[in-house]
Amino acid sequence: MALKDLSYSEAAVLALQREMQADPRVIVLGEDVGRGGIFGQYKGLQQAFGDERVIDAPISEAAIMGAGVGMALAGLRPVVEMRVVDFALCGMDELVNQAAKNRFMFGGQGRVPLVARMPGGIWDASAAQHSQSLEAWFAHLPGLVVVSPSTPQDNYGLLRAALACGDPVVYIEHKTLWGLRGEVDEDIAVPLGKARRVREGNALTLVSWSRQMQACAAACDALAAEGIAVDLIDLRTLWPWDRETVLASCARTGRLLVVHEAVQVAGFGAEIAASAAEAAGCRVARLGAPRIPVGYAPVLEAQSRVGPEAIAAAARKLLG
Amino acid sequence: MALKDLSYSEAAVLALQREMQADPRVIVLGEDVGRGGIFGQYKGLQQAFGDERVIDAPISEAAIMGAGVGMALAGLRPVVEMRVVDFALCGMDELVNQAAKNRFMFGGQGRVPLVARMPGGIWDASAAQHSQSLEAWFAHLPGLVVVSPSTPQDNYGLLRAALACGDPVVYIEHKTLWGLRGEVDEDIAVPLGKARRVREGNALTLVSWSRQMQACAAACDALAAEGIAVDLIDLRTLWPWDRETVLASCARTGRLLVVHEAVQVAGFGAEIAASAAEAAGCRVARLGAPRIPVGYAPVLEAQSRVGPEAIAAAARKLLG
Amino acid sequence: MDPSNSGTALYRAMVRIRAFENAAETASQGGVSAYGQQAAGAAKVRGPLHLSTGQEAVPAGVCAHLRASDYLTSTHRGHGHTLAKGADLARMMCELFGKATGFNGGKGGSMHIADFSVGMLGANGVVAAGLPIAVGAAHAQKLLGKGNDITVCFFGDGAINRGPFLEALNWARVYGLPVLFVCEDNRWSATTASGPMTAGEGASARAASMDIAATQVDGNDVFAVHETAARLVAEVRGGSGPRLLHALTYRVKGHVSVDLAAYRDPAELAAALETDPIARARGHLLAAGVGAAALDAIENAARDEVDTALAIAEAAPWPEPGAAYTDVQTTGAGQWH
Amino acid sequence: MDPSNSGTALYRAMVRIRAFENAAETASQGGVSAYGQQAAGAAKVRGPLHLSTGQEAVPAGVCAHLRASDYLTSTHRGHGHTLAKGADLARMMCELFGKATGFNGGKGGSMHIADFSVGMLGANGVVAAGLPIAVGAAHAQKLLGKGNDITVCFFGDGAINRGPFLEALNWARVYGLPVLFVCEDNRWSATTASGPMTAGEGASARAASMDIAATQVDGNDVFAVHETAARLVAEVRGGSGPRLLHALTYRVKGHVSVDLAAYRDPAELAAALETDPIARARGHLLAAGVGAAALDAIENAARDEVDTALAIAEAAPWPEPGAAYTDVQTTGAGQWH
Ligand SMILES: Cc1ncc(C[n+]2csc(CCOP(=O)(O)OP(=O)(O)O)c2C)c(N)n1
Ligand SMILES: Cc1ncc(C[n+]2csc(CCOP(=O)(O)OP(=O)(O)O)c2C)c(N)n1
Ligand SMILES: [Mg+2]
Ligand SMILES: [Mg+2]
Repeated sequence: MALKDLSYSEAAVLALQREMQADPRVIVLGEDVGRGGIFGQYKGLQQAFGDERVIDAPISEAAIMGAGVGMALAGLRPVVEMRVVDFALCGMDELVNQAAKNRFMFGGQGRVPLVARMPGGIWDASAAQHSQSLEAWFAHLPGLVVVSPSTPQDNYGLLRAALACGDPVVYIEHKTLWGLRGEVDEDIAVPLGKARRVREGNALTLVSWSRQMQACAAACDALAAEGIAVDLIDLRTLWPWDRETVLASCARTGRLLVVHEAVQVAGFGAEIAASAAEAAGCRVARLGAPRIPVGYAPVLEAQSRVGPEAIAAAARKLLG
Repeated sequence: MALKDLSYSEAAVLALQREMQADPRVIVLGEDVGRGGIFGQYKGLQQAFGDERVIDAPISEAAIMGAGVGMALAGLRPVVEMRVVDFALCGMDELVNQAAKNRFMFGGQGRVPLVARMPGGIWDASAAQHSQSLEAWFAHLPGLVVVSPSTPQDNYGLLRAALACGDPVVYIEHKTLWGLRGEVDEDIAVPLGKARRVREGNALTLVSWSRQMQACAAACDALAAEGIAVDLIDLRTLWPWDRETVLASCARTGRLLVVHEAVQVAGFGAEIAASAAEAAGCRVARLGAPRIPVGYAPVLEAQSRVGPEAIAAAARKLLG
Repeated sequence: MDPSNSGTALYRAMVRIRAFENAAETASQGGVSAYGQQAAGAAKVRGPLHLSTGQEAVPAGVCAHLRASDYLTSTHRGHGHTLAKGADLARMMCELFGKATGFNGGKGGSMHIADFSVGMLGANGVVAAGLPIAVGAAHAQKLLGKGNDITVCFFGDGAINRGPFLEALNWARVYGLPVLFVCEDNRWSATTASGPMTAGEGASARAASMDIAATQVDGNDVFAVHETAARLVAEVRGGSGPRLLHALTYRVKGHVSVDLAAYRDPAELAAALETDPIARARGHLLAAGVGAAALDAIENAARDEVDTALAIAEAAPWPEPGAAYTDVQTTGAGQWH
Repeated sequence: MDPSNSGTALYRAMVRIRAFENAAETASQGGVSAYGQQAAGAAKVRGPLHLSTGQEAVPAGVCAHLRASDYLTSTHRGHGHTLAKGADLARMMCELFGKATGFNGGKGGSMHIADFSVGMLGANGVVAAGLPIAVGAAHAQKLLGKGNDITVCFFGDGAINRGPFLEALNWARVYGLPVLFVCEDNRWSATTASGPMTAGEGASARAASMDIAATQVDGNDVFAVHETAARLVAEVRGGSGPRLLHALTYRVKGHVSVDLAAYRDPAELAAALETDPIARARGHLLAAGVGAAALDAIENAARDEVDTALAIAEAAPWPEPGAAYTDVQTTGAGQWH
């Protein structure tokens, strides 16, 4: 096994290198990818694979996504770069009405094996138009797979799995995790749809994903100091989500807290909480951002952040 | 009081007439509105108010929505016609990043009083790209009001309220309710954010909206025959939704069933169910479409419909 | 051209489209609620049905130069494109009937008619949505070194006012892709005349501004379309990069089959009917010495083929309910709630 | 023009923009994670900061012809537009610092800088998003019969490859709206050269194809911009309908303040610096007999104004946390979960 210490972005680059070496059909298209992408998530790939496979695109999100669909139908496996999820809104018809529905709508005549990378979440001090978390939208849409990795290892493994799965995948990295370092084992395959238990505990089931896992871990430390052992689960894939793991944990703990960075109202936490309440009949609580746009000033932006204290408090409330 | 027997579409036309007569700032823009709109929901308005106030637009959803934002900022109160919610996907940046965020992002310097009409739901035999229900998306977005009327009276009252409220409103009429007739009292004001109790009962709280209210009423008949009295609530406004009325009913019945036409996964029913489970700790269940695209053939389309039998069955399960 | 061979072939192509759509039109009455009509529900062909009646010369003339390995993207008005690209007429009718034996297994209907096996990548319910998909397919053809296959992208005059039109044409030119854009300029966008909604000279001028050579042609003269398309297709196959064919035609029927188009000046329609592409082609062919009997035989054969298709579609089985759960996606299949 | 008055006014307008952005640039180092940089967090100006250094002549020359009742829509690179339209420099700096006294109360920052009170409807974080908003504002001006007010819409050369560019220009022409489109062609789109990504001759050619008269101008010659804009603004005010000004300039700095632009040929930058609009204007004015002292005084005044603004912004209070819950929406305010 080959262990490497990599950043979240380096792990993604490595995953793309492996897939592009193994499969000539895998290509990349998007703005600025030739310079490695603004977050370095394509660093060196155009130099290594040429500008026909790592394609610099005009500022044309609709055409980037739509061309990705056409390329996929014609036998390629495009990685479609949207820069941030906020700009993917400029290619929504192409993603929702075309990529997601093509296979079904045409009765299985075609396939759209495409990975649309659209980093999400609060990008420090970037305000309302660059800070959204929209994973719940994509989980709501038949035809799409939704992935949201929280570590370099998962970003490596899940990006490879996404490219291999053959479905259109909305791949949501976090705008501020790029520098996060960690050990990456190239030989570990991370399956789609399987959550990861990060901590074991019987007091409470805590489910989260992406950057929010860090705040949850910190909250677990605080709770552990109080003798509260939390079952912390990183969902990793939001669709299909790992009902089995989550509901089994809920059955054990009888209490579920779902935490995400997205606005709480109609966020994906509602789906998990409602499912647990329906299936396990356990007590549920959610913690997400208030239904407000993300502001620029640090004090305003902080209102949209879900921190360890708030998480621990919500856990105590659920236990009390 | 002036009682009229009107169709759902005629009620909307009447509401627009009233508002346009009362306020010269109210205008309409969209494709084919000059011929009354393809559903007759603008019938006669261009003839009455001229083509400068009822504006025929090119097939340019991004510009229609974006121009609506600019018009609103400059002092008009545009009714923005998207034809169907499925095509509103072509103007998502303009709705989500511009209309919804403008007021906050610029610190309250501007207002975007705009009503974006985007009929939703299954339009018989129109398949995957013309049959979506996306209200949960818009409820997730700070800045937006989301309305979904189920009767002519509510379409009249809520459309007027939407035009008066001064916020950007996503106004989702149902693609197959246009012909529905009913009594309309022009003097009844229907407030945003207030649900309507359609039937009284203590066995179960049943919450729904839009066309699905009809299936729910039919299910209530079946259940009533079994001696099960249902508290049936028409949410009418999805954001802000009437927590008070719904949670009070849940506290009384101890059981909540939410039914909607949208895909169940990450649908707005999850928000209501999760809220009730959190607040009232009552037993909850949801019933929505399976996570599949809507097919064309009647037998396939039927798989995405939530009918009275399924609703009654879900109610019995929740009670048993 | 020598009208006696390919001339009759073009005639046949148009006549089959006309016959197919006439039958579909009849079967679709009461099939959708819109334009003041309430769906009866009993219609065999349901949902919005967009007819290309009067525009048959464009797909017939263009697709005569295509092979199965060439791709084609279509619009909501795609029956003609699909037939001309070589799809089986009976299976198309089955799809319009929503039967399991249709090309999409009943999942798509008219607005999503397609036959990927002959390179027809599908009609589309979203105006202009086919353009970015077409340039992507052409991009793949170039990268995969697919001989000299090309992609043909049909779209309407109203579609040029949607952003993806610009993004796709720019894309095609920037990467020098083998794509032929074909604007079917029928002068209408649903119930709205396209002219007043369109700045400048339309598709040709906009293409030229993006350095894509555009050629206008009388879209109701199948021989002119055939001849012009021959040159453009040859150029695109030869590696010229994108070209645009701007075909001037007219939408004879309403926007959808239940639309009576009462908003239209009858004189405009009457004038257009004078230039019906099938009648004109028939005149040309007769003048060129083709016997009336031969042409009548073509028309009768088309009618017979359509009647047979109707019978096949009528007799064909409905999809299994379970088909609603197939071809959604592979990952997570089975998790529907 | 008589350089002694409005000439120095234009010079002053450019110098103030340069001084403001130099200060903001310094205050922004370590303010954002991207382009290989990690945010330190300590920066006074945080988030992406897009500088218009070297492009000052365009807003200065164009906005000299505008009044507060004219509207302006901007881009992500909007400091120059905002200052030139008449916004208070200190309140702008407060907004960049995220303070309560900023134009947006700290809710927007640089990417959303705006002063609606002088008709500046805002910078925008989404490329090309300002174009449809601009035509809507101009549409309202026309419908509301707002005297002969106009809307000026700034956008970059990269923005012309987004669909809304086409949709907005078509819209403006179709309804004959009083809008002046101004393309700031600085030859770059973030880290990508715009040329190879753009088919045809760019903004001017595309505007012409939609029947919108376009004029190219040396965007680094403030007097040329001023003179050309004078004519175009007069035409638009006079009811000519839309016009487009294509200003050729150059982005001297990186895409954002932390972008070192190492991907760029240094010779290209060096050549561009030769044509710095401020240095050129200074030369013109000296040649025209304006005293060096007068120009120095303008520069010193600008630096002083910026230093004062920095002090004001530094001393200004942060927004109350509760401000995060104001101006979201009226209906349902208070229901945050
Ligand atoms: C994005 C989008 N907007 C609106 C519609 C509704 N619609 C369907 S066809 C049509 C007219 C299209 O006109 P054109 O492109 O000229 O094609 P034609 O119908 O004339 O063949 C419209 C507005 C749609 N399907 N998609
Ligand atoms: C829709 C969208 N796509 C991508 C981006 C990221 N982005 C910000 S500025 C920019 C370059 C814009 O180039 P141009 O329009 O020429 O303006 P300039 O930066 O040169 O002033 C890009 C790609 C964005 N903000 N919005
Ligand atoms: Mg047309
Ligand atoms: Mg530029």
